[in-house]
Amino acid sequence: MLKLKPKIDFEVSVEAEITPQLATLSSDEISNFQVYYGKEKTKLGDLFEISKEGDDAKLVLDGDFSMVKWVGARMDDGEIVVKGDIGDHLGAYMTGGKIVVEGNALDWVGAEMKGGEIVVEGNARNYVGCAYWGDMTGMSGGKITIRGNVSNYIGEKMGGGEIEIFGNAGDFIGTEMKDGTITIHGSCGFVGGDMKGGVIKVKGSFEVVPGFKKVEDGFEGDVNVGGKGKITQF
Amino acid sequence: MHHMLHIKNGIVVDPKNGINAEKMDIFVKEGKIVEESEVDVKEAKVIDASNKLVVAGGFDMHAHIAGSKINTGREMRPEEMRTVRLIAGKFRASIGRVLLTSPAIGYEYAKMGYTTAFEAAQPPVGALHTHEELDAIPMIDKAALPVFGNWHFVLKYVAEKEWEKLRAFLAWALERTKGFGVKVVNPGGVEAWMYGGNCKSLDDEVPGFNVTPREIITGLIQETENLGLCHSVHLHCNNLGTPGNYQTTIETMKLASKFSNDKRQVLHVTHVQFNAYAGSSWRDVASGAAEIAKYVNSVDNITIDMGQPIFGHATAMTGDAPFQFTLHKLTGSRWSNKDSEIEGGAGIVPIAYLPKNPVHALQWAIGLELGLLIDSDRVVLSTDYPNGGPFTEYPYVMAMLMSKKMREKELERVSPYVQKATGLAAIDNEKTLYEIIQMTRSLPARVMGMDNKGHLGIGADADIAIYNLDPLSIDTANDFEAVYKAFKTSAYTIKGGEIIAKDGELVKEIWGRTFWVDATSNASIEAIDSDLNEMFEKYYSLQRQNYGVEEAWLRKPERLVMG
Amino acid sequence: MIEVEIISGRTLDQGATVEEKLTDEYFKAVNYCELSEDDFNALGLAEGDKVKIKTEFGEVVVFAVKNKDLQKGMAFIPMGPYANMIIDPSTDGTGMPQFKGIKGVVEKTDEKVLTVKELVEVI
Amino acid sequence: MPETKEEELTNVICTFCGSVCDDVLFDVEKYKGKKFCKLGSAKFSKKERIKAPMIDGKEVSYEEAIEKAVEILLNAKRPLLYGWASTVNEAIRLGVILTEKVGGVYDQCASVCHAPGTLALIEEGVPGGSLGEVKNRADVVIFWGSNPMEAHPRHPVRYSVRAKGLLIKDRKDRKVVVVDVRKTKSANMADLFIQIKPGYDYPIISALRALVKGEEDAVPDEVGGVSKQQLKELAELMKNAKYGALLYGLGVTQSRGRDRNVENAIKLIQLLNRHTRWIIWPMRGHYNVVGAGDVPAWEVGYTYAIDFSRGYPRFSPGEFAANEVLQRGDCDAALIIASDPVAHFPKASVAHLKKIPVIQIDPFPNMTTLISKVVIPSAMAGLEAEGTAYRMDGIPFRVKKIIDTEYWSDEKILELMLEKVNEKLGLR
Repeated sequence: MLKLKPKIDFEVSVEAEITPQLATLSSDEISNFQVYYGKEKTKLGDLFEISKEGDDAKLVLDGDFSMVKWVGARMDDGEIVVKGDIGDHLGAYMTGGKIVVEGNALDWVGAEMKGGEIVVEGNARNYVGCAYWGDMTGMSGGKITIRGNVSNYIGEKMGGGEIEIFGNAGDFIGTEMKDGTITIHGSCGFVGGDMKGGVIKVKGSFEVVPGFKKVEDGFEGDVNVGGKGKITQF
Repeated sequence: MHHMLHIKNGIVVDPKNGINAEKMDIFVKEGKIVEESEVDVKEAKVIDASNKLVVAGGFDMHAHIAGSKINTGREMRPEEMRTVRLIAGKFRASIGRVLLTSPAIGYEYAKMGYTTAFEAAQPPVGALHTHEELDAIPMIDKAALPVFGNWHFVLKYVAEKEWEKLRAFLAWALERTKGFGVKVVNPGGVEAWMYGGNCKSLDDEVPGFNVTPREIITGLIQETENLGLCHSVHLHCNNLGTPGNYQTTIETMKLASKFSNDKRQVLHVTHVQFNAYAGSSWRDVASGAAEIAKYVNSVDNITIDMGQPIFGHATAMTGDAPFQFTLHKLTGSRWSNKDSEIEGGAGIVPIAYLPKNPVHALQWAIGLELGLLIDSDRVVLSTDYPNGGPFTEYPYVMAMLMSKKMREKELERVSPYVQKATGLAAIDNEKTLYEIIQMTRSLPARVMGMDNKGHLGIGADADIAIYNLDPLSIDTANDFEAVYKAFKTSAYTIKGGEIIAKDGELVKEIWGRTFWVDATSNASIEAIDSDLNEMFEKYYSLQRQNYGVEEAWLRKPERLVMG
Repeated sequence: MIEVEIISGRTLDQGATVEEKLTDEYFKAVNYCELSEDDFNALGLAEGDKVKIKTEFGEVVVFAVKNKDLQKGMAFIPMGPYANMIIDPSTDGTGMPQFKGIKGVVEKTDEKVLTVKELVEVI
Repeated sequence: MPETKEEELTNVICTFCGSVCDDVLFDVEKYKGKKFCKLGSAKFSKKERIKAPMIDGKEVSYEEAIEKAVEILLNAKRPLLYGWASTVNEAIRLGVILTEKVGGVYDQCASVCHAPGTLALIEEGVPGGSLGEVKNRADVVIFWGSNPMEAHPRHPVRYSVRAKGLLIKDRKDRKVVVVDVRKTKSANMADLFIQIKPGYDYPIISALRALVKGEEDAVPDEVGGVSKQQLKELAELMKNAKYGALLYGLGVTQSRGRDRNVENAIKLIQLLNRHTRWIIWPMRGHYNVVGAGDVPAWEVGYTYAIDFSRGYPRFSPGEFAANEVLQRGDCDAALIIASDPVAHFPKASVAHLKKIPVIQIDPFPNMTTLISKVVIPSAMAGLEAEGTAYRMDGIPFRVKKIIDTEYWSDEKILELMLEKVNEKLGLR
């Protein structure tokens, strides 16, 4: 297990593509792991206090990591626990393992993720499980759970997997979605535009965009793309 | 600073001068290739080229490297820009998968031993933009071909058979756009697209003008020849991308039969692969390459380039706006379109060539068939970058043309449809190194009418590529991997007498020239003066006085005066 | 106090003074809020009166202007520093703040309309 | 004093809005424009200038100001270089290279104007055309969330409403529609005005798509304050156009839905092209905001929101657009050129700008001047400096220098800054 604690309040954002695999390296390797502080190329050890207990693939991030980006990106196994807030791109492209954030997350949680699990106890913002600009498919496997609220663009171009939001969401939920499930326990705005497939379930209020036809248990569409997506209230 | 070079003991292949793998020394002074006696050997920097191939710098005569099309392509495809080739430092940051930034274009050509590249389609009203991008490409010499085939002046003058005016217009437009030659894209078809249509045959009438593609092409060849331009009409045929279109292509080529020119072709038909389909639909589409090859080989006034697809990502971008819309409907992919004043239009659609896709495999095979079946002094190697894919894979095409064994290996991974619908598997021809150098150096230079390019004779520009390949010992038919690797990165790339790349690393950033053709003394511009005023007043959204590009605005212009 | 939906945007006067921001002309071009006739009257406003506009994101005092073409419930403020005190700064991950379509309330006030320089100071 | 004859005036190219009118005239002696609209006249008139370069309000030489600016940029961990839309391509190009060298963030005014359209372009492309084609061919023109009468006053006359051309010989040959949330001045010149509920552009466009496609059942009786009947009529009007042009404005990009509104509109245009010809184009604001995106696109691959902290460009509007950078407090210095974010950014963004050292380059004092540590005055392009600018439809113009000035051009200022940066970084 490897524990990281910021040494300073970051003036500008830090990019640290750290995965649980880091915990299996030697203390020297960990300390010398390259990160970016603004335009400065620097070492993990220069920005964070490092304490290592054993070699199991687990990261504990203790403190305010809201300015730290790309944590858990591309991880394939192991565990990350964030005790505070976390920055953008948490678990982007991840294929396996588990991330738990006890605070809030920013944008791009689980973007294009293929497997594994992400749980955010607080809020997340935009682009949860989405595709990066110009890419065809967002999240395609695994599960993302947000206990709080999220903002816009949730599960866009989603090709599989599951997103569950316990709070409210903003607009553009499941836009151009192809497969998978999005569940929202609160309310949200525009839902399902250009949806080709998959299921969106909302408990509270929501706005279906024109292009969906009413069916027995909800709506089906988007007819504008010949889609067979399902939107239901539960 | 070494102004003199002594390239020692290289094995020279220089088709224009009939040199085939001869061990010799090359001397360079002030950017030119000179006699040994011109060089103070003690002062000259010596490059040991022992056992290495020494050739003229590569010449890409048809690529889309500058202007609003490639730039819109970049803007619509950020996923293309995530490939990092070089981190900023002594050189600029260089990025791009197939679509490259301007610095990356110059750098990648240089690393591959190419020293000249021409932008093959410049929207005339956007000429200044095209030139800004050309000016942003380091390392190589450049030029741009403005597009004429749907320009209302051309349609009007051809319809009225006002040949003198057409000639004057060509000269005026080349001067205003600082252009190099007469590019024609789907003549008449793009004007028809403004009404939702197209011109798929040579005899379709262009809406609003009493004129057909046949007349436009013939008229433009005639006046390009009368104007005495160094490059011929450069034609993207009608009916591109349609099964059965090879017949349109041959019919189009026949339009050149009554013209001839001692120095060069009178018609260059470009990226012919896209215009070489037999069959009647995408279900029974087949190769028409053999028929086209037969025709091209039988005449001496036509040249072509391949338009070879490379498996992987590409972006279709042409002035053939109706075709681009068809492609968008076929693939469901993103689509940009630009209708451009009264000059024509353009479109952009991302594509990927997949080896297992029957149509893509067919296109790949047809490109190779054209390259293999057509005489090496009539067919230029091109991918129609980025339409067929990256120019950085020219070495792949070179190696494929030289090795049947490599082709057999590649055929195993592509759709079996190729076996049925093309003759590729049965072609035994293997191009020689000499022929490949011809197809990438001397021929493109001749096609463009550039006497100082594409060869290593005395007086030629000192644009030289040295490769880790010994022509005297290499077995190009069997050692295709070595051939590919050698051509991917030069041992040395020398541009205008300066070493700009070495062993695949950049050495020095330099800025090449932009050539443009001034033929205004061969025509009477006054003849069209009042027409220009009238058309600008009525149909353009800008003033005639603000139209065009001044030489002073360009980084390193070079005017070629047509005598 | 009435509820409104606030739109900010270009006007001819704002555009014509945009390169001279420290002048009285610019101040005049951007320091007001247009309301519908109904809302204007409902607030008991007269020409030259001031209103305070409040949203989730801030508040600002501007002059009130009656616009016959504007529908009830809509408030229009020329783009610029006054509008920017109350618009939604969040970009929702697009980089673009929401300059148009913000819910807020308008009330009559006697407070001063700050000058452009004073505005910069209070931020 | 008698009017000077037109032929004695100098042809200039207006450097105010995206219409880039190139038929306007300038009387050098009287320092007065002719044929300009109100916006252009104002720009081409005498007004207060920044007198001299300043550091902390104290007048210094250009060289000293530039030296200081370079020091600030190089010392910063993450400088933001923002603005660019009101200068020429030659300056923008140097600015992009400068940002690359100092490892900063390049962003430009589109990020608060039409950048959502750029995002839509990424998703769907843009089926467009030049303004000359609108003038020549468009028998239906829809202004959607755009108000040319106030933002581009000569656009209607030169290009879109009353302009005559190849197929359009008279105003009656063209149907003009305005779609907006309020009755703007432009609505008054339209043949048809459709008032929509704020924030409902997206579903309205979805409804139009369904109607054009013949999927009436998927459209409710009312969408965003517009009746189904009215939507059906609009869909029919669009389908029956010979050549339609949808010209959208900030009403679409700055309200709920932003880029998705534009993306949806592009999908509508794609669909309409299966029936007839349609184009869509943004009514871009600043005279060279197109160049501010096109130049970085060819130099470094992206149009805005570009980060160079890793030595190569990356694009992410949600992280690197100026307002995100500022609201996150994620920059520790800023160079602002040809723009005024203090006036045009929301309060929350300005608050951070006030905390960090700001360098400003601009011909005119503005609100950003008030908070800047280093102020560098520059020549006004189109009058005192020449260079290339792209009209809203991408057509390039060389704007002119017709008056001599002591002020340095943006190009000259940035050239020296880049030279100093290269020197300090030990490059060449």
